[in-house]
Amino acid sequence: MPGDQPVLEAVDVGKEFPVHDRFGGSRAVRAVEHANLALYPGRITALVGESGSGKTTLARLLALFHPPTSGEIRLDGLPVTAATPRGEYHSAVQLVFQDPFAALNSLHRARYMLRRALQLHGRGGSRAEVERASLDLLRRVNLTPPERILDSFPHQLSGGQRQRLVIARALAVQPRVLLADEPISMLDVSIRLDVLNLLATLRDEQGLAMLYITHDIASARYLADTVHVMYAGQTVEGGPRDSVILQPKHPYTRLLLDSSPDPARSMADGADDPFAGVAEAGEPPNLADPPPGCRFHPRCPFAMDECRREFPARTTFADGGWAHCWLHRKGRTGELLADVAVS
Amino acid sequence: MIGGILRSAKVRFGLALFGFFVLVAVVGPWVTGSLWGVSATAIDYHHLHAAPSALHPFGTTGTGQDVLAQLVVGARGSVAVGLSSGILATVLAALVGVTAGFLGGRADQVLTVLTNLFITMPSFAVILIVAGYVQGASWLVIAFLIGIFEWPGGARYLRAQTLMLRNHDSTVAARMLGENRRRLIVAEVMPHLTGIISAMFLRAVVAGIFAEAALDFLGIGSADTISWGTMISVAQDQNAIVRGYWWWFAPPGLCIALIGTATALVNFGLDEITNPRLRTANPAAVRRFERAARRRARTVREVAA
Amino acid sequence: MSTTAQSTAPTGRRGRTLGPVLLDVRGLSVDYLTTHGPVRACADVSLTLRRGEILGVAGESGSGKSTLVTALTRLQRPPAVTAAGSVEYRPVEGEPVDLVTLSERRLRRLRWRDLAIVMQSAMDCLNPVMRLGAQFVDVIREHDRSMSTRAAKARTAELLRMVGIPAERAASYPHELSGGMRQRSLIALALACDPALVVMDEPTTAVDVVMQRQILAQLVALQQTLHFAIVFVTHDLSLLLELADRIAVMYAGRIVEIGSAYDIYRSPRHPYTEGLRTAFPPLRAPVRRMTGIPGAPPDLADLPPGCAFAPRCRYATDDCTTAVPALRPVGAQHVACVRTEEADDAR
Amino acid sequence: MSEALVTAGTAPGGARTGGRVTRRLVAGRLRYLLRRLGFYLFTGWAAITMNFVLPRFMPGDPGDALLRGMQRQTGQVPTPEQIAAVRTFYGDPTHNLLAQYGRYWWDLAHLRLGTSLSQYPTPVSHLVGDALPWTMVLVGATTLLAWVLGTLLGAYMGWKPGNRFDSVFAPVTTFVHAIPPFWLSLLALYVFGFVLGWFPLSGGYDPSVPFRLNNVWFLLSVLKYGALPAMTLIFIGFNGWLFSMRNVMVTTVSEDYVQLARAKGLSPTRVLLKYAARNALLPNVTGLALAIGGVIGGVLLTEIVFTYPGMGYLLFQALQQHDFPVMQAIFLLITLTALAANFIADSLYALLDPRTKERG
Repeated sequence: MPGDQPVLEAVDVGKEFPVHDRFGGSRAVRAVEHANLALYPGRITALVGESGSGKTTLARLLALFHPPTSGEIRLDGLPVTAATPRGEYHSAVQLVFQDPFAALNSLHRARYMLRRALQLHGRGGSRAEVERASLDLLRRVNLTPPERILDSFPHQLSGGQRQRLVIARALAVQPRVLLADEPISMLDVSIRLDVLNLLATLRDEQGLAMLYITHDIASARYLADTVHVMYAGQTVEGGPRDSVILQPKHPYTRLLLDSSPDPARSMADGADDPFAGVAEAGEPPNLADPPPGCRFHPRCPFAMDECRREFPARTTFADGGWAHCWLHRKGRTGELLADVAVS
Repeated sequence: MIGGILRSAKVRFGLALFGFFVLVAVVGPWVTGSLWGVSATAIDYHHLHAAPSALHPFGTTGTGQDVLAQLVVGARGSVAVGLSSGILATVLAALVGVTAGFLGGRADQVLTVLTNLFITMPSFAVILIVAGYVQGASWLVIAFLIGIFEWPGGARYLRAQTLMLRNHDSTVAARMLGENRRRLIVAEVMPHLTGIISAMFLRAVVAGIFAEAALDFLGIGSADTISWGTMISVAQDQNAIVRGYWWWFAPPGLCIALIGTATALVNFGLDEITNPRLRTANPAAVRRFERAARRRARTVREVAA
Repeated sequence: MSTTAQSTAPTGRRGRTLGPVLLDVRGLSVDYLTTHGPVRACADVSLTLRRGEILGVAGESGSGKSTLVTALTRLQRPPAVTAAGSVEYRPVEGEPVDLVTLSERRLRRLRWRDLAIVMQSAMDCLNPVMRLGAQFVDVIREHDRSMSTRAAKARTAELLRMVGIPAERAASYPHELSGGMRQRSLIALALACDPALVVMDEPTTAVDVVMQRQILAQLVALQQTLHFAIVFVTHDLSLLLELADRIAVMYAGRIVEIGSAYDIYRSPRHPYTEGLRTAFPPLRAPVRRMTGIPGAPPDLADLPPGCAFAPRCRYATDDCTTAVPALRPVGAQHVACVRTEEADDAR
Repeated sequence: MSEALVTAGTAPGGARTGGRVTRRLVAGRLRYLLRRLGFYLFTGWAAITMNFVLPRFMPGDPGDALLRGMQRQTGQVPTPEQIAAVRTFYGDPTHNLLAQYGRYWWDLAHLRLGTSLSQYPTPVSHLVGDALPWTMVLVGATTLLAWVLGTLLGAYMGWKPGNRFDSVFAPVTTFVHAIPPFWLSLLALYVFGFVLGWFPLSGGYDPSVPFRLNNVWFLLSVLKYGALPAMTLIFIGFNGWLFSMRNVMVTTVSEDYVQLARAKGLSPTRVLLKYAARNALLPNVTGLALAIGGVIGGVLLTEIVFTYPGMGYLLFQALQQHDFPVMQAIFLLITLTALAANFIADSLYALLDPRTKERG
């Protein structure tokens, strides 16, 4: 039941943090800049980027942990301000944390966590009702046997079980938006897929709008409908997943794809050595002193003068994708896509 | 968690020792006074500065008072000052530290400067000078003075811990669920701090006992009450050392050392529980294994030769 | 053990000819001596490594892969102890030696000149109060006393340039370097004494995929010219499939399957390997619904009887719980599963 | 292209070129030290002011009580100078508080610490000047020795935690650590001074020898009289250093860079000293600075036990005889040296640790 109106939106959001060094000095770090994102019911949007790209900051802005420095966040099309009641907002938007070991208070049983979540959002009722609702939540995230899980402390659960419990607790609120911040990166490889499948089920069956934050572009493609790519605090590209991943329209997305492990590519008959021809491509910038204009230009093989001066406006493509890149403004789209076709 | 702590032999032993002294302080004077009929102040003119004997198991003081009775009554004096100063210091530390850590911002800045101010001041010298002005103060005043200078280290530590807990994912998650500030502190943050605070309290009690003894020794404690400190002080004043009355000054010091060790043991045990690196290590098993390995290697060499 | 027989065709990827056997590990077991008795983190591991070969070790947390690394290099600290087995190292000249029983002094002479190591967290591996260059000179001169400090400094500059770090960075403290540079400098450091074997424990998990690819490309290029062998440990099987000549898959402290990267990719024989193979969604191939492996990795202190994977295995039968299956040849690789043939039929 | 990338490529939180890093670092440290200095100046001001305020807010008029006490003791009416000296410190109800405060600072600035009441009319500065060298030499030397011994042994114990040596010493250290130092001193005096008779029971030198620094016999007597207090102090201090060094060392030894140093095949001594101990040392170095600063305040009680003619004993006498000017002078001295030591410790920390890890 995907809808057409975004539930939650970030419109040209920026965020600066003061960073203190050990000796009491402080500088502003521009963690996020020109960030745009829209989450629709029944759709998963992936936000892909390296560590330090600002993707977690963006999620935390959306979770209202801190206010954005510029731009605005809209819930159901209405801007969220300091006056917006937090309780109301958080009954619509919940966050799933990266580290399921840290996200659960080790001194509480699962029963307590679910009960509090239910009670705080008006789903309390009698003890039996709460118990029934809690068991139901656990079943929805495939935590079995729910009766035993309810009595467990976090340390008695495995990593995957804990992450399911975190998801169950978020669901207790009956949110419409779920922000999942690298929900599988701390889990063992063999159980990651099942957590992703759970998220997909929640999208399909309950029409949740979901943000899936990850550094693993392959998992983004597996789970998400839409993929956004973030680099050094700026959202540089977005669109339907196959548009972004099979036909990247930003040089950074291309670099990311070329760098990601892809056994299918290297195991194909007559394939080149996957490590042949990998060029030095530098490192992401220091966000306390980022390069002007497009922040990717120092690493970009196509960089031109414009890139150093100004952040490019969005170019939208026929396949529904968009990118912030001067190549498209300058009619050089062909150069980028030609290269992709070769690899 | 509590059960886990008690599983450590060190903690159990330390707590038992500590509990023993508190018990002595509470019921001891009554036992010696009413049951044995030995008074800490009564003077036995027939046995001045007598060495330990059946009549006076720990001997008598230079003025013929029973050392054991004094020790038991002194326990009450020392433990009373230790406990009250410990409670004061711990409450202050928790109030200042947790408040600063949880509220942050301006309140945190002010409280942090205050804490640092108290940390940098040489507390014992300050206690000394203040106690000097109010010489002959009651034990409660002494306890107050000690407690008021004993909190800042704990406050600093609790502030750091609270800050960490406040920003911990689990607290953030609870806040996102809509828990209010009071409940965040009481149900999410404080339960994690109970271990630290109890260890801190034990340390503060012992620090109080130490400080009280030292003040007594300098002659600025409360003159009218008997404590382990006054016992040592009086013994020193009356040249117990050069007259060889070891039974007079040795036991009270030993008591202080024992209660200090008890606290150290509890803290050790707590460390081992909170620090997994220390917990899983089994030094004895490792040593056994290494011995066996050396033996094996020797045999291998011998066989080869 | 017949693992040696399996690597008779000594050609690796990228058209490299592999040399003679360099390392022969037999029945290696590592215990953690805890207060509740010993916990076996690494059980009966046998493998061989040829000169110039890249052996990948894949496994999840608690699979014993990191323990294996420290045991191979004898860097484990109490309460971890090598309880059984041998690690035979065959130098170019001289007799083979067993690294497990070698005297501390003789082992020290082998270290870094013959076997070097790159550890996981680059930030923590460099001494924070020593300049980068000094940490190179330190080890270069330790193993070659005849070298002057000046020559050692020149060698340091050469090593740093080799991994793409400007030589003047030798004067920096570790905290002044970026994450990528620190990781590269650790690789350069590992190559300082031209070792025959470099053991790498998740050397790129702390850096991003772009940096990872660049570092690995550099590593592969260096290996082409310097011909050292690599034991590369990671949880990322898809990375190993691209990098390694052979791959050993570990589960609950044991090797459950070992074979060439190609065979592991094309026809994984152990149900666990098979599960791992399909646990990584494809980057470009059409997306289809995939499933992970049910359950969670076991607690090493409380292993299920028989095959540790049995409780999560969809092919498991009663046979699986009776005994720990031994590693035996199946197809082109070695597999520790009692019923691989039947499993093949089921597929 | 790749060259341009190398210079531009920096890590988040890193910096571009060495020169800029260094400059920012130096500026950062300077700013940090200035801020710390400001804080200690403030604390110093607070302590000195407290010293001024306290007696003035005590119930009653302690200055008046004191003067009457002096009159009783000496049988003479205090001279105007004496009254002025007392009033400087204890306040004069007839004077403006602010003017008094100014006067108080003026006197302090000229090191006019007043006159001792118990040894009238010796200026307090003379008494302090006589006692200070004894304390500085005895405690300074023992602190250093204890530090060296404790740190070395602690480093060794932490190098292989859990070995036989460590498992025997650690509990012993715990127990010694829990003993009140003054009581340990008493015990030492009893055993080695009284029972065994190896050392004199009190004093800092042989009173039968002329007090002259160029007299060998005098110096020898100083050594003889100082030996027992010194050894006691070393024993007490040594345990503390050993304890802290061992504990830091235990965590440092399991750091990856120490592991890597072992893997590099460096000799164990080199790994121990250059990699492990060098990193574990920092807390003990700054601790030493604090201890040197706390020399006067730290071992008052031990001096009293041994009737050693240093600051501790001077304070003890002042306390017994209610000699407030002396008490206050010593209090100020203790406070100011402690503050200075804190500042030195902070500076050492900023100087010795090259790391400037940023925190968000």
